[in-house]
Amino acid sequence: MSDASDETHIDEAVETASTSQGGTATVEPESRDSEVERAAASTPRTVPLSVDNLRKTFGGITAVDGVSFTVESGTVTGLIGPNGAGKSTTFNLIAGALEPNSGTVTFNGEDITGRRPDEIANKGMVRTFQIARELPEMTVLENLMLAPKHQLGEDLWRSVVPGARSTVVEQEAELRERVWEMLEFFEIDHIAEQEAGTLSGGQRKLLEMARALMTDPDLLLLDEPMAGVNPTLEEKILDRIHDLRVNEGLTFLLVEHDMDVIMENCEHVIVMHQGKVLAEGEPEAIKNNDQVIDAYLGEDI
Amino acid sequence: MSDTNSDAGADGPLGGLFDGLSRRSSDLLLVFGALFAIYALFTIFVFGQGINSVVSTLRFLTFLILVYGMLALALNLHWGYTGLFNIGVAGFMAVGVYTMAMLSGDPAGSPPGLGLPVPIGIIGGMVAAALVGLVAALPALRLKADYLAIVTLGLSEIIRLTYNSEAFNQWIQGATSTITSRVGFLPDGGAGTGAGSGIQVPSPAGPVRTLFFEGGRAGNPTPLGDAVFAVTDPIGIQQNVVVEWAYVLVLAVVLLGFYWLLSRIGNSPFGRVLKSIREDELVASSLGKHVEIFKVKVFMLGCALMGLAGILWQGSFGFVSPNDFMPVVTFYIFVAVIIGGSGSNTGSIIGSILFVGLLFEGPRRALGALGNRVDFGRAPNSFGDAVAPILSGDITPFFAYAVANRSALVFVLLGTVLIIIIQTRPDGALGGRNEPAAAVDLSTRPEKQPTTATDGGENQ
Amino acid sequence: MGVTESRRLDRHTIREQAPLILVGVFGALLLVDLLFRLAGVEIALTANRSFGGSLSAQRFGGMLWNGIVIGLIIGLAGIGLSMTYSILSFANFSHGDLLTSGAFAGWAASYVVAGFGVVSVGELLFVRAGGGAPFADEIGASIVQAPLSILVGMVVAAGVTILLALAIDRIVYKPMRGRGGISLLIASIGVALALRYIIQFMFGASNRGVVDTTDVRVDIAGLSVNLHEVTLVVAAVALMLGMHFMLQRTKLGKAMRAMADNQDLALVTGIPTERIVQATWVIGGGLAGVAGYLVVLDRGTIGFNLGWFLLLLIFAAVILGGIGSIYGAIAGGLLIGITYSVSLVWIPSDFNEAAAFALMILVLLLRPEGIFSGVSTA
Amino acid sequence: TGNGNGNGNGNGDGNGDDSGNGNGNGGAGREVSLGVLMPITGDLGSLGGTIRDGALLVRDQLEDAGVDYDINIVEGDTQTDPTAGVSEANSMVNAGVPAVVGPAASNVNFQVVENVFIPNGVVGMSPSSTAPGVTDLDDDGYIFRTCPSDALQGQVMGEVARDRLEAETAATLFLNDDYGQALEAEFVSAFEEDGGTVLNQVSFEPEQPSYSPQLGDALDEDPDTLMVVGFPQSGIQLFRDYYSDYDTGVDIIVPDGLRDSDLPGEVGNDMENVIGTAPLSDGPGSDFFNESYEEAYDRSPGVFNGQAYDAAAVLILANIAAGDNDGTAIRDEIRNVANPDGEVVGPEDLPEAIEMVENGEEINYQGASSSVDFDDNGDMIAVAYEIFQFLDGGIETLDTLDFEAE
Amino acid sequence: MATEQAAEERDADSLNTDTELLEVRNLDAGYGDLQILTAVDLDVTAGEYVTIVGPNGAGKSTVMKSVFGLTTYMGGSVVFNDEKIHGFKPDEIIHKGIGYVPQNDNVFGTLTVRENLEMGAYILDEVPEDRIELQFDRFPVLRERQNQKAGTMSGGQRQMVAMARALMLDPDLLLLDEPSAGLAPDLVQEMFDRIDRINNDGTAILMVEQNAKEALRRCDRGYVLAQGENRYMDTGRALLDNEDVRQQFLGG
Ligand SMILES: Nc1ncnc2c1ncn2[C@@H]1O[C@H](COP(=O)(O)OP(=O)(O)OP(=O)(O)O)[C@@H](O)[C@H]1O
Ligand SMILES: Nc1ncnc2c1ncn2[C@@H]1O[C@H](COP(=O)(O)OP(=O)(O)OP(=O)(O)O)[C@@H](O)[C@H]1O
Ligand SMILES: [Mg+2]
Ligand SMILES: [Mg+2]
Repeated sequence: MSDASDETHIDEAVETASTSQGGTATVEPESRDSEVERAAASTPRTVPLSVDNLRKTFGGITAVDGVSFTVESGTVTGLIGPNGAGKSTTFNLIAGALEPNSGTVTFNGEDITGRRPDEIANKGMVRTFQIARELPEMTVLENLMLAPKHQLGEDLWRSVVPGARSTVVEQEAELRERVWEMLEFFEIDHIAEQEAGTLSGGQRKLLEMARALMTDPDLLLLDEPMAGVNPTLEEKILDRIHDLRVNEGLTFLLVEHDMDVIMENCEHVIVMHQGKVLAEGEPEAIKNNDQVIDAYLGEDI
Repeated sequence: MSDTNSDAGADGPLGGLFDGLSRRSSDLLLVFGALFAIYALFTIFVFGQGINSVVSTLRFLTFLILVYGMLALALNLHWGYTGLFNIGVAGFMAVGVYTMAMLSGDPAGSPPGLGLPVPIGIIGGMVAAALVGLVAALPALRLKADYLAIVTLGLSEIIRLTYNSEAFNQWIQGATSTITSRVGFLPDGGAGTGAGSGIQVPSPAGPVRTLFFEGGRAGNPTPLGDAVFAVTDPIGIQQNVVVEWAYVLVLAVVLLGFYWLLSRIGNSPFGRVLKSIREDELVASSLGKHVEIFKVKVFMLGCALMGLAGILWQGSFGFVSPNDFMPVVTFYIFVAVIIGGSGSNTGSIIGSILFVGLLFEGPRRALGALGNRVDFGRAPNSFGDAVAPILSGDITPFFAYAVANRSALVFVLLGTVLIIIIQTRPDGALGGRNEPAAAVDLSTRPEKQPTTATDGGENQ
Repeated sequence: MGVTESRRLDRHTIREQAPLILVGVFGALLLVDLLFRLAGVEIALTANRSFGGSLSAQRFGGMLWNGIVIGLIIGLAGIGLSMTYSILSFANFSHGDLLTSGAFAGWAASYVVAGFGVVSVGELLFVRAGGGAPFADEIGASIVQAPLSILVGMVVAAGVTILLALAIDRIVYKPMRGRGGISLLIASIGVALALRYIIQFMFGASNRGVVDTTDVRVDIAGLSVNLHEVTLVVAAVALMLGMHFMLQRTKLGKAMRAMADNQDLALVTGIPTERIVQATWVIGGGLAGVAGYLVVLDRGTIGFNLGWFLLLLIFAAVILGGIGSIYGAIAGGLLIGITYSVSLVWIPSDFNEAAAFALMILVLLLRPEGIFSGVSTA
Repeated sequence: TGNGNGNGNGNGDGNGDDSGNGNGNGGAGREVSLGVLMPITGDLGSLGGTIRDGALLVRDQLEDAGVDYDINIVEGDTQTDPTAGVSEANSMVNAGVPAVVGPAASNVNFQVVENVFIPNGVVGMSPSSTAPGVTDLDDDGYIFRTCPSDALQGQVMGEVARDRLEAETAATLFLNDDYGQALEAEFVSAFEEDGGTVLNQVSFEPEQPSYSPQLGDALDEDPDTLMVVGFPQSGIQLFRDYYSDYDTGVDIIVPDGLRDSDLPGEVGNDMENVIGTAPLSDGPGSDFFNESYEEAYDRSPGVFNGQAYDAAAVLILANIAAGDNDGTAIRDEIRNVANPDGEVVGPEDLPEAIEMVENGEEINYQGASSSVDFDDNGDMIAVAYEIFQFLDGGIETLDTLDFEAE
Repeated sequence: MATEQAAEERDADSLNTDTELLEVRNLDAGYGDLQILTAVDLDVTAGEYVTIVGPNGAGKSTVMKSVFGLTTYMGGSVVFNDEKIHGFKPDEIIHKGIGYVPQNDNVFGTLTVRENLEMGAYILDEVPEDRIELQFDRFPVLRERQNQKAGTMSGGQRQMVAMARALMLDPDLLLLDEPSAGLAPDLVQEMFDRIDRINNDGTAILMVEQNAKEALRRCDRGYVLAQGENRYMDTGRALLDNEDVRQQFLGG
């Protein structure tokens, strides 16, 4: 296929990226040598997110049927499967938008099953939506300003009482700096003052990710961030993801139907089918797994 | 529509108060422009009836504008900012006023009150309205907009019917008296609601009155009263009108307070979360905002303000009855918010001016003025008798009938103008302005070179 | 959105069991209490509280029947409201005044038919505007004296209200198609005010008796029945059944459901959406008109704000049943009507309306989308 | 309309004494200002209009007679609603009106009087607010009425129920406002004092879609008689529901509020089981008044129309006597023009009465509804009641009762 | 593969067929006051398979909607079967023989599959049982599930329902907006195969796709749209081979 060369090229990039990341996380803690760091490092790669035997039914439909998997820190883990396999529902269960009928979700060693979305977000796990959910009548700036956690001014009294408000104003000014940086980073600063509802599909996707990043997450759940995004833009987004993974140690769980993206960017792939985990493993192995081919990929790829 | 603050440079120590100076001054211009236009219109209606009529008409107009303004601001917090479709405003007002009346009412009155000082009554009324808001909010906030609307409307009717009920009156009187008989400083009789007869409210305008008259009764002015009347009497302005203007000025100050408070809330991270809840709750909560807490806070705060506005409005007549809290009151407030443009505090005030001036009082006065100036003779008894002569070319009976029945036509006009406004200016008088929710001017960019695409060529 | 709602539903399934059980227990207690009362058993609990009591079966039967009659009217009116609500996506606050319009138009027609020759057409046309003689019994507008006039009245009530609804749609709502539900809702408040007070302007403000009740109460098989109530029940049930068949069996019904489901898609699919909107107004207006006519037939009096006073109860019924469901509207109407009437067994009559609203709120807390939500009907 | 408790019209001893302030009664030709505050819309709309017309008749007659004063009547509509009434009264005060005929309904009257008239020193004279509580208002003497207190009517109704209808048990169905509550309370205490038993007491709201629930509650225990207090607007519906749900077996007793000759026609029933009481309007000037009213308005006067005429007449006379549009001065002149000692005048010779007042002569106005003598509380000293029945689609007076304050 | 061969053959055909079906000339259109399209030209001949590609926000969906009478017309012309159709309403345009499958939200979720199809033939007086059968033959899974609520079907099945509904009136031209978006890889292939078959049955196709490579591979002709304007037009193959197009729009 004509894309072969690209594939190898990106694969290499991923390889390098993941080794360097692996280095940071497991082998040498580099110059940081506090007790805690060392203790953390001695366990090989932490597992921030683990999902155990999740089940979710809607009326008669069992959308998620006993799903278990783990996500290792500093990786991009792919979650794939046919339409209706239960991927988005799994996301919703993890992020607290839905409550499972049974099963547990553990994040950073804590059982977060059935917690509210905001509690989970505040613990450092933030999600994006399959269909971008911008806040349409707020400007792009407002959209981003909203995101940071624990803002002082979210307390009513601080926002109102004359003396206290100056601390709020100060913090707002700081946040504003970060927001503009983020906008520049995602190259949407030229539309900063536009209402988000007027953005094009791709810009919405970018806004969605930028907003999630403004919360300073440890783990990002990305639901089809590339769907409907034109190929040129898609590459840029992937670059960002690796940037953040390598430089800031973020972990990603990624749902995507574009097999090229999955194969080229994930270290680990989980395949769901009819609400269950069908297979799990390295991209290469998944690609050649007969069951997966049968259920999902089809012969022709 | 980003008519965001054009003026930068305002995050100084007084930030928030003076940011967007030019916007603020243009707002001020708008508000006073609208106000004076309405004043001029109404002066025409009563022109020729002497200065007292003019001053008194303008007072009534201003009074209505101010109380509607307060309520519109409070509702705007619920609906404009947070998207909580509360159409039970009348009910929350009722709770405020009734609680205040029961706390501060005369223990010897019928129904009896607890005789506490008026300020305590006012605070109690606000707290009670907030608590009823809380009780309503906890379950109701789970509902979708339309359902929440009907639930709040139903609740406001339940509140009204409860205050109207003799059974409740007796029950609450009994219940409160068992409590108060054990508390030394409270009168033993408890407090009642007066059921369908309504209840006396110690008017919040009373203290203003006592500034001018000893004991609040006309005829024996205080020194201040004397001084003021010395000026106004010769011009021909009734003393009562002067005193009522003084109360209107107090209301104006309260309205400014509302505006200040709500603008601060609007221009803050708190307000930003409210806006995001309005836009998409799930997004807000996925970004770590505890949506329900915010909703409950806002619901309670808004209800407290509605309670206060109710006290200052209905309470100032010295009396309320359950009939004063029919759902139509809520609709009027909604109309004020909408024609001003929901989501904007300035819009709420302008909306109140336009609503009171053009919709609520305007048609009534215009038709009244017409009726006063032209004599159409005795009005026919029925529409049939009014229309029949038209066939033979005589339209005077019809006009006479129309003027005699103008109270109906006023509402027809109100409805029609409302339809026209909503058809032609769906986003309100200010055209859907968006007041940015932040404590600082967001468009101020940090000192950096404007990015040109760094790594990937221009996007798309 | 779908996600939020179902999450809400879901997360509360378990916690909802408790309130559900509580409500169930409370309902059962009321039922037992009712049976005790009917049996005349009273068990003293405390000094002034007791369980059971006495209630004659006749009185209870009367309450129930009254509730059903009110409920059918509310349900009938509710169908139209529910349809415009789901198909045009806004809460129409002028629906009550469509009822009033139908009532006046219909009774004007009935009067002209029944009273022709008795007094001048002008007087008949405005249904005794301004009060005074001739009174209803002179004109003889009743199912006994002039059954034809009642039939004509019903048809005219439907017809005029339909024309009115279509005209209002053309003038007010059509230029606003595609606007949000709130804009339309506010416009409908404007329509409500204008309509109600035009009616007042034309027909006067006074409440007056218009139905001749001479001999309408007859004994049938030992039961004393009011023929006007029978007329009402027959008409309402027939119309409801007609609606059911029309919406289930015809293409129009399906197209309406499609519109309610997704307007944009309906447009793209080639469904003539404007015609469906008109059909909606025809049905909604027609039912409202007939309901208004029947309200007057039942109550005997007519006044310009009759519909407005019923509107909240109609809304409660529609919401209770689940917006967009005609069965929901009917069931909601009956529930509201019966609660309104039968709740008097337990509470003083100044609270019966409040009880109806409270029931609505209670049901919504347990089923936030109404009883029949998700059950597709039309 | 209604005054209930304290059978307060004690003292009949003429307080008409000190009269002679013979003030100069400033220039003829000046404006005499009077407010007429009535329910033109709302529950009492149909009654209020006719009552207002009674008051306006005074002005029209005086103008026709060409008196020297510009009688300026400011009209207002209370919408049968206290809040609207207060707001309307306020505009009157703001317009400088010193005295007002009205308001009609007691619930409105209380609020208007308490919140507007008394604090502003404006004289209020209601032709129809019969609530007993009006007697005891702390009013600095500003508040009067030309109708009797319901404290009396309640007794009359109780007596009629016990003696004429020979009822052992009664149920009540009353409007949930000042008028209904107070009159019902008076009736209940009178009925029970006479040895009767009151079963269910049920209140109702105006303008309800149906009164079947309330009727069911009230009649649940088969009372011998049912007392109904209300106004025609709701009464039409209430009685329709009654006749549609029940046989005409129960005697019903109603007060003045439901004395409306159109009622049987509106209800579509003869209502012959309904008996009623109402303050009688048969003062010395009643014939003259009835004639002029019919002539002016093409209909015969209804309840409280005569009382309104008298109130307007007294207030105009007192205004002229006071010589100024000043509430306090008018208050002080009212008994001088209305109570005994002085030349007896009546509706037929009002213009002359005005001249006499102008000349500082003592007069005693005897009105259309009664002799119009005020006691210390501003209530009527002597009143009469009629007992009426609906018959043949109209109203027939069965009996009259005179009460003279003891 | 067979389909590719067929496509190549058709390439040859289509470039010299003159039976213009759809002819868009100089079209300006947008939403309200906002203009999106500027002087767009576009042709589809009878039985042809045409694809539009381009970046997000280029105006691709807007073109489709404009043909179907769903945008604000601002100038130019849309001619279908020698008849001007700009300014027509969607239900009139359906009468002329155009079917449209929107990008998302394209089934009536609360109606059954069969009712969805019936709605597709609303403008006919009778429910055309034979045409429903024809769709069931095309999409057998729909026959099995004809009484299921469309809202409970999976993403791929919904696309089939939507497409079958648009085919109920046997249109001469079918507009498809991103039929493969969000579909799993195997369904993507299946979907493209189906479109080929529909096209082989004689229906002309105008399609928007983000899966540009696959779409261009299969179609007769392609348009590249950017910022509301035409950029390139050629056979699908040629566009795929065009270096500029690859660089700018197909992600290298
Ligand atoms: N709110 C809901 N109510 C009922 N059924 C639902 C709901 N949400 C999801 N489902 C069903 O659950 C199943 C799994 O859906 P989910 O959205 O998780 O699939 P997915 O793997 O994300 O598919 P896709 O790739 O198409 O996004 C589907 O059959 C869907 O119809
Ligand atoms: N209803 C609308 N109102 C206003 N602007 C709109 C509307 N729909 C689309 N737009 C704007 O029109 C432009 C073109 O949109 P269009 O949907 O045609 O893009 P597209 O090429 O289909 O993109 P995508 O690949 O993301 O689907 C975009 O800038 C978009 O913001
Ligand atoms: Mg998904
Ligand atoms: Mg598109």
